[in-house]
Amino acid sequence: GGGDDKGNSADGGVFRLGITEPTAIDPFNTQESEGTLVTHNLFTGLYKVTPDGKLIPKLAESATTSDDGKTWTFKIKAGTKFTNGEPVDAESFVRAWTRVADKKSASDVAYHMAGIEGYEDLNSGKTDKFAGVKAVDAGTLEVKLATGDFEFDKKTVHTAFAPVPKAAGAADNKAFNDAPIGNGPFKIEGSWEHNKKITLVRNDDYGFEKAKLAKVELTILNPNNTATLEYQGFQAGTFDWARMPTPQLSVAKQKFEPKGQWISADTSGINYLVAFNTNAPLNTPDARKAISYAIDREAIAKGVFQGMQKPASSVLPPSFADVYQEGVCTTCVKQDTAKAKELAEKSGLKPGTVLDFGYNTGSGHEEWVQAVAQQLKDVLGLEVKLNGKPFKEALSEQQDKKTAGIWRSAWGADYPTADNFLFPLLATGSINEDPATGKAQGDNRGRYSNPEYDKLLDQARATKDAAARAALYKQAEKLAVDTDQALIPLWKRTQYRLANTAKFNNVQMDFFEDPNLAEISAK
Amino acid sequence: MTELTKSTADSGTAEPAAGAATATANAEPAVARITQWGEIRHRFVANKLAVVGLVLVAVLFLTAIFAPLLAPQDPYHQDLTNTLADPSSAHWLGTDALGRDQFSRIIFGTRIAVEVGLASIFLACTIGIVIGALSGYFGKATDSVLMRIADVFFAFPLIIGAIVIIMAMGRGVMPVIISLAVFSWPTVARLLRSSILSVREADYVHAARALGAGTSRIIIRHIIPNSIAAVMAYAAFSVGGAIVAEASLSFLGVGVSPEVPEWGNMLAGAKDFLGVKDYLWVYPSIAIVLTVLGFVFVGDGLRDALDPKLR
Amino acid sequence: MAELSKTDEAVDAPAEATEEKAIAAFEAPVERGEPILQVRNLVKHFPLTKGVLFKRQVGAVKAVDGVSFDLYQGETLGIVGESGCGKSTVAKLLMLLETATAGEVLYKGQDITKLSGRALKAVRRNIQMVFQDPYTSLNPRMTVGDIIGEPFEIHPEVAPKGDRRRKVQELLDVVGLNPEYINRYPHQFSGGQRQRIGIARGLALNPEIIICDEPVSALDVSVQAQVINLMEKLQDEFNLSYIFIAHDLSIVRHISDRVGVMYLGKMAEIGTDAQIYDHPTHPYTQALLSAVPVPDPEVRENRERIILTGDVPSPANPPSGCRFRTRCWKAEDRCATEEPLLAIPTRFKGQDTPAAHVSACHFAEEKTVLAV
Amino acid sequence: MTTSNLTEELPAQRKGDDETPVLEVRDLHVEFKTREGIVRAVNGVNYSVKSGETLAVLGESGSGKSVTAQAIMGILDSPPGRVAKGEILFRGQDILKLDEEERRKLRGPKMAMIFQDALSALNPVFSVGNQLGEMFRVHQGMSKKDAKLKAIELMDRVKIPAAKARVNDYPHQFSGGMRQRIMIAMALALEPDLIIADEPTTALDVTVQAQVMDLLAELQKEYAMGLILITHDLGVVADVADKIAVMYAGRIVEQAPIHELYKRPAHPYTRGLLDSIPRLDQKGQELYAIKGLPPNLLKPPAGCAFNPRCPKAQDICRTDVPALVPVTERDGAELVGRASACHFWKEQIHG
Amino acid sequence: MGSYVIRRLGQMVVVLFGATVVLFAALFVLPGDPVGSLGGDKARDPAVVAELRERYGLNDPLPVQYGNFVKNLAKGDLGEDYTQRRPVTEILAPKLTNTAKLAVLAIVIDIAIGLLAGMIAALFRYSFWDVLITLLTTMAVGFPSFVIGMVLLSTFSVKLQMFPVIADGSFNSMILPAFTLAILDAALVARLMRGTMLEVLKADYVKTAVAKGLPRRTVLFKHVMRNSIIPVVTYLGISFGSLLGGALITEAIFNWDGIGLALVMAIQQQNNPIIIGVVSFGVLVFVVLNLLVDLLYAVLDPRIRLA
Ligand SMILES: Nc1ncnc2c1ncn2[C@@H]1O[C@H](COP(=O)(O)OP(=O)(O)OP(=O)(O)O)[C@@H](O)[C@H]1O
Ligand SMILES: Nc1ncnc2c1ncn2[C@@H]1O[C@H](COP(=O)(O)OP(=O)(O)OP(=O)(O)O)[C@@H](O)[C@H]1O
Ligand SMILES: [Mg+2]
Ligand SMILES: [Mg+2]
Repeated sequence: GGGDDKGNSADGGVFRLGITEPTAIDPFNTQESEGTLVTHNLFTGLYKVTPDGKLIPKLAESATTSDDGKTWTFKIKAGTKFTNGEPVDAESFVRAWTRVADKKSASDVAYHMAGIEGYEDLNSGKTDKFAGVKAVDAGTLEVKLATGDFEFDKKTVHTAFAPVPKAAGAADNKAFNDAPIGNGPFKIEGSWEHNKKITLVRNDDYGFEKAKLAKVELTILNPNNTATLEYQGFQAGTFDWARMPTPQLSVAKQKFEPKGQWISADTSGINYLVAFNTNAPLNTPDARKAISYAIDREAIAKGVFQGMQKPASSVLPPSFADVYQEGVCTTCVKQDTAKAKELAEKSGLKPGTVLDFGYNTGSGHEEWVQAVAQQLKDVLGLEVKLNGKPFKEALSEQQDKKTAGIWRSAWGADYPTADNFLFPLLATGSINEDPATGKAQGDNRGRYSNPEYDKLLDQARATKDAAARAALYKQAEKLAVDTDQALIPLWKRTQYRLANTAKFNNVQMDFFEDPNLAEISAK
Repeated sequence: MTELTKSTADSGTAEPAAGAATATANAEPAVARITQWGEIRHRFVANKLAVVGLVLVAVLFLTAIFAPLLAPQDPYHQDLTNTLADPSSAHWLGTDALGRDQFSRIIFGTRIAVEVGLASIFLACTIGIVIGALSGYFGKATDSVLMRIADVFFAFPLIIGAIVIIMAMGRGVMPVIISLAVFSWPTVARLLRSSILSVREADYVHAARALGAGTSRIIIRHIIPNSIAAVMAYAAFSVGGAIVAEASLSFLGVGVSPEVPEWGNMLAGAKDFLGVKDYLWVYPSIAIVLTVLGFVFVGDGLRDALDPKLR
Repeated sequence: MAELSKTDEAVDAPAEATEEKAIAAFEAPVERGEPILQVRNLVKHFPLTKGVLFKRQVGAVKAVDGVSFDLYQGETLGIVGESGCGKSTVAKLLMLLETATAGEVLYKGQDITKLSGRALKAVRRNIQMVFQDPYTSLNPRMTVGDIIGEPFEIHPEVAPKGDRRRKVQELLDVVGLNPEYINRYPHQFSGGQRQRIGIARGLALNPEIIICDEPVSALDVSVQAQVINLMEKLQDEFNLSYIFIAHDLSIVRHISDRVGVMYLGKMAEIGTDAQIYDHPTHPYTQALLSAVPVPDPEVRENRERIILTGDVPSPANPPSGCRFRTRCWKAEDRCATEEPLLAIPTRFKGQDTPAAHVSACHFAEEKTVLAV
Repeated sequence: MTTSNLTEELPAQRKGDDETPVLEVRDLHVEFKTREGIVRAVNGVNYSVKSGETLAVLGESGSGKSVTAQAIMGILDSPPGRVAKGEILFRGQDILKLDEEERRKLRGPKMAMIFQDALSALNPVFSVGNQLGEMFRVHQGMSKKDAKLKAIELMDRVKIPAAKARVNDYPHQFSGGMRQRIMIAMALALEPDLIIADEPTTALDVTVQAQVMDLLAELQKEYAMGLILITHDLGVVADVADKIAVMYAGRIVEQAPIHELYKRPAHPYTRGLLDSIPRLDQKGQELYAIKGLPPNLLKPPAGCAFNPRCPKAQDICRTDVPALVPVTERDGAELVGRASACHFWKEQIHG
Repeated sequence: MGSYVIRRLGQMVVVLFGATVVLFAALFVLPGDPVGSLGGDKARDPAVVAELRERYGLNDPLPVQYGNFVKNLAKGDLGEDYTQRRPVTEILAPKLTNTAKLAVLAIVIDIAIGLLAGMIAALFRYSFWDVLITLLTTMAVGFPSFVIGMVLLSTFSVKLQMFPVIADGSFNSMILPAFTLAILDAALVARLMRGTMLEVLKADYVKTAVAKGLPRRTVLFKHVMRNSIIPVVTYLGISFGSLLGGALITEAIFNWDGIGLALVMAIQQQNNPIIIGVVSFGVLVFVVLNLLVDLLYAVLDPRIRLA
């Protein structure tokens, strides 16, 4: 434990927290917040992102973009090393990205590189070279994209874009999977003790401002009730950082806010309802609007979430300040039963209509889902059929062509771009229907498809000027979420954490909702 | 209650008569008729815990039947302006996270409990009795095959097997009932089989065969009635177990749909309120415990009452 | 009663015809004094098996190994012998509760060992059984009425439905129980009363033969006499034939017209009660009789007792030759090699002495042991 | 330490003084508390045994024979049973007044018991050698090895063939007669002064029964022990007993030396018992049967417990409990050792 | 006896075969593609899905998949799981140890508490202690294990802080979960023990033992104990199944990293190799345990001849 690290030195201290077992901590397949926390601290890529989505250059000393947005040239900072002594150079990026996109890796995060030229060939196993990524020299990385993208630099904050040393080998190198050798502020002590713990220690040879903490102990917790355990652990003094079960939030806030141990932030994500656009009864914008109007977000936020969730009226999160439009979804702003009924009538959403309402079980959605269902029943007289499914089944059902009604869903940003919401959730290209099974393989499961919207996105992507681009994105969002009501925003992604500020300074929640380990220092 | 006390008194007076009958039957012929059921009832009623159990079970049944009359509110009615309200005169047991009246939900919860508990055990007993009887009476290859099949199901831990089935069938009351039954029948079958094995060689069975009785008659009239006692007691006892298992499934998120007023659901919803809103899990727990205790007591009482050796 | 030769009347007719004939034969009356049951070389081996998946037989318990005797209409044949010698197995074979390994049981001349179905049911009307233990032979969950009435349910032709209750009450009366007890359960009766219920059940179908397997062994001395008296009374009333199995030699003597002594699956000696008790010729019978404790202290001082040494050998592995030789004081080499036949010993053949009855001993001789 | 202080206080003689009985039971009452009420299983039993003497206790099932024996041995099922009243004098000392540990030390070295069903009386899960040797290990502190040798010796003593080979066998591997002999061996192990045999041969075949009774009688003579033989078989009694006590419904109804009783019973119950034995001269006749059923000890009949079944019962029998009184000849001459608990013993014995 | 063991092993194979076939069939009909998505809300790249389906042979028909499973099983290989892509044996090994630790402690508690309570209740029949124990054991049967677990956790760990909230594998952190797991069986063992002991106490051989002048403790701990324990041993063998089922809930409540928990997760994620691994293992252990129990039974009770 960290009990004996009371020394007042700024360097040192052990920070303890609980996580669930990550899928992977090797950048080739790091995906969820747990793995991201570890990988981000083991590896440093081109940029780092601030909690509000700003880029801070790390290995990228500079970046230049061609006018068509297709060619990106990054100057790599010289002289930094992996912890095994290998230099970090352009080649280590080429190596890493190829490793991710390779077919044999079957990486779940490879698709983030889908815009890079040669991805298809590499990912389908036609070649083992990544045509679009080139180390011009040790300090220069050149990336060619298939279509123009002026925000490609922002994407590289994803762990998949981290450099790896030669020692990494292929993606199935178990030794590296469990004990990655990185270039980050921390290095792993020993290797990943599955389901038990991961210990990080300070990388004293870090090429940037060194971490202050001597050690970070990540206890791996039972995924079934991590939040409860973290919270209990924090209260018992076992953890210095904790999430909380939603039901306990208000009590926890009362208890810890006065102590200054309460952290809250609206982060880069959205909770919404997928509405199946192509199937009755929600195949008209009016029907979808009726649903949206019928929901009293405020009441649920207050009653069910004890005020700990905030209603959302847009898809893009407030943390993306340049594109955020509060109230862009007019139906979301306030419950309006009259309008709801009127629109329902107009769209043939008669009382008694059966509305399937799906959600995935075991993730704490049971409660509010029932509240929404009740409101739809009360306001529109719909016969709402709650359909709780374990995750895999839920997903498979959502993907099905015949599925109708609404599903609970949420989206968290991978990187701070509007495109990261607007394309996957709403673009026609993101339906990606499997011709054989008719399943929507992309994330646009509501199968919203509006050529006008797609055009707006294309335009935005091809716009070099950031402000103009933001305007186009805003326009697209308004079209999909307001005019067409392709999906139904519910609440913002608001996150709460407890941090042991009695022992540590400068504890914050980062863009990925994790503690900013590299900046924390012991008191 | 008056009923019960009365019957206690009744059999209380009947008993010495029975004793006298055994002893001096030849002397005085006019003795009150004492049936076997009377005897069993007497032994059962004399067992205080069993009576307590019976009362609990009776209360449960009545509550289930008259739930709409007893519940002060609609168990589905949400009041988002009054969520997580502590117990008060308006809501005796408080409200849950959706502002639903907990008391009403607990009352309605008896229905699922009764339904699942009885139906699953009934089903399990039916399968178990048929298979156990066949296995025990015919022995040999029939026995081996049936018992290996029983072993397969017996070797699956109940909850695990149930989860797999529910996954395949979807959530709902029926899948829960079926999955509980599918993994409980082997116990019944084994129980019945072993008592049949001992009864099968009893002299009275030989006697019946000597009279020319056929197989079905022997099984139905002689073997089953004499070996079913253990099964009945086990069944009563297991109804409690099934209710707990069903609640466990809901607790694990694979039981009946969460809006359904059901105790396991209530507990699952309440477990995160541990230490904050304890009444949310305390009351459903009490409901489960009392129900299970009721059936356990009844089962125990039945076992003792049906066993003429135990006095 | 001369040599017991195997009857050659073994029927080879088609099964169907045999059955019909059999049933017809069972209806025919038999005069008092004629054999109603002839047992010929009856054998029952219980296989001893062993094996992993496929059972193979590694031996057999030779529970009954070639037993022959006759039972005459209206008589009581007593069978005595030590525990495990096969008495109950014989009873079960006669009752067709076990299938014989070999041998025949001729009921009115018809072999009944291979019967099944309707014919078997028909025989069962005529041969009934009273069990040893009155506590286990009555279904505890049936009323006395149901127990005694069950035969009528199985053989509805015997008594029309409406008549049954009356019949049951009659039977209760016959065995000396209060007919009002019809609704009671067995546990509400004493052992002696229960045994009467068992007898009533046996009587229900008006059988000709009742096989009693130790019917009074479980009863107290003071009750035993009541049951024995009842049985004798019923015999006179209904012209019954009894096979009376017991180990209490004095009871057997009291009730039996003839007595058979069994040892280890075989019949050692058969004769009238006087022949067996007063003129036993088989050493085993002699030992048995001398071992019986006599309830008269005067006699005990001046009687010779033959105390056998050793235990009864296992029927799974019986001694060669004469089975009794391992405990017999007279045994010679011949006994180990040659199996003595159950026949009138040569030395008594043709003599008009009570000792001239069948006895399976090479060295049969009279020896006065004390009568019971 | 195996000898208790008690043993030293007790008169050390065995064969000597024939007048002090080894055991004397005085007015013993035992009752069982059951749900139906109090069962008075033993209602004032008196008897005594001297060294080398055999007392047969006779009586039908449930008359309290075993319970009396259990009370003497201190192995009553309690609860529900308890000795309500009375004394049990072992060599003059009331053992009911001893504490449990002192009493325990009497069991085995001083008094032992043989049970009816040896199969259930031997622990099925321990070898017979172990169970026999236990006597020596516990009471004499013998080593395991020595105890086993002793066990073999004992088994030889009771004529179990190949004792050495069979000492490690389990009870179920022996035949009934052998088991009973092992029980006898166990009882005799420490050469006690008194043996109580509760129906030792009822479960055995006649030929084996004779073997076992012979052995028991022989050993009893040899060690000059007092033997209480409980049975309901009049035949067995006639063979071995010196005197008889007949019990009915928890009481001794008649006591007599063996010859006397068979000749001239002084109680109608004894008479009935003797008459219900089939006799040669009675063949073809109806047996005498005591009518009716044994009494219910929960509600014993008023007066003489035998009155509902007694052919000679008078009014007094239904009201007054007859005391056990000495029986005399017609002329009043004392009949040594005889007593009867019948109001009409005179009529009974003298016709 | 050797042949008995062989026959039992044969039966074991049959049962294991039956159980895995049933399980395979059940998993096969489950809706949803086991490699169709990750844990989050995002869909997997179709290319990845195709690659994984190919890799895990999920396109093969059921009998082929089962055949492969059996083939690999013979080599002690349970395949790779679908999320972390690590060998199932490697993932499950430490979890198995953890569950085993818990189960062993639970059984120790079962036996200790159960036997003791049962003995006291039987010896002092109808006394205050008997009534108390009867009441407590019945209550224990009536309390669902999750309720017990939650109460214990909130009382002893959260409020009183006597035990760690987060199980760290230490003995201290095993106590509460093991106790939760054990309580039901302990109660049943106690009831069983009480019943058999009452019967044994009435047995003639106990009377014999007393009549032999054996000290009370010898009578109790030698003669009575050995005979009473036999049904308890059988029960413990059978109860293993419920122990595993109970572990599922207990592990979830106490964050005990065992196979029960792994199973719950695997079922949610349709991580079939793990499900099959855990269930096969559970069935195997169950059958082996019952065989051992039967053998032990024969050791404890010489009357039993195994054939
Ligand atoms: N079903 C069976 N399987 C194997 N052996 C059997 C079976 N039934 C009886 N035996 C054996 O056959 C022999 C004869 O048994 P049977 O019951 O006929 O003896 P019995 O003379 O009636 O003895 P008892 O006087 O004890 O009733 C015994 O050794 C017995 O163990
Ligand atoms: N544990 C007990 N609880 C209640 N009643 C008992 C108990 N033990 C014995 N009795 C009663 O005490 C009476 C005398 O029993 P006991 O065993 O002494 O009879 P017995 O003369 O030995 O009979 P048997 O010849 O059948 O052995 C019986 O009526 C019996 O019901
Ligand atoms: Mg027999
Ligand atoms: Mg007795």
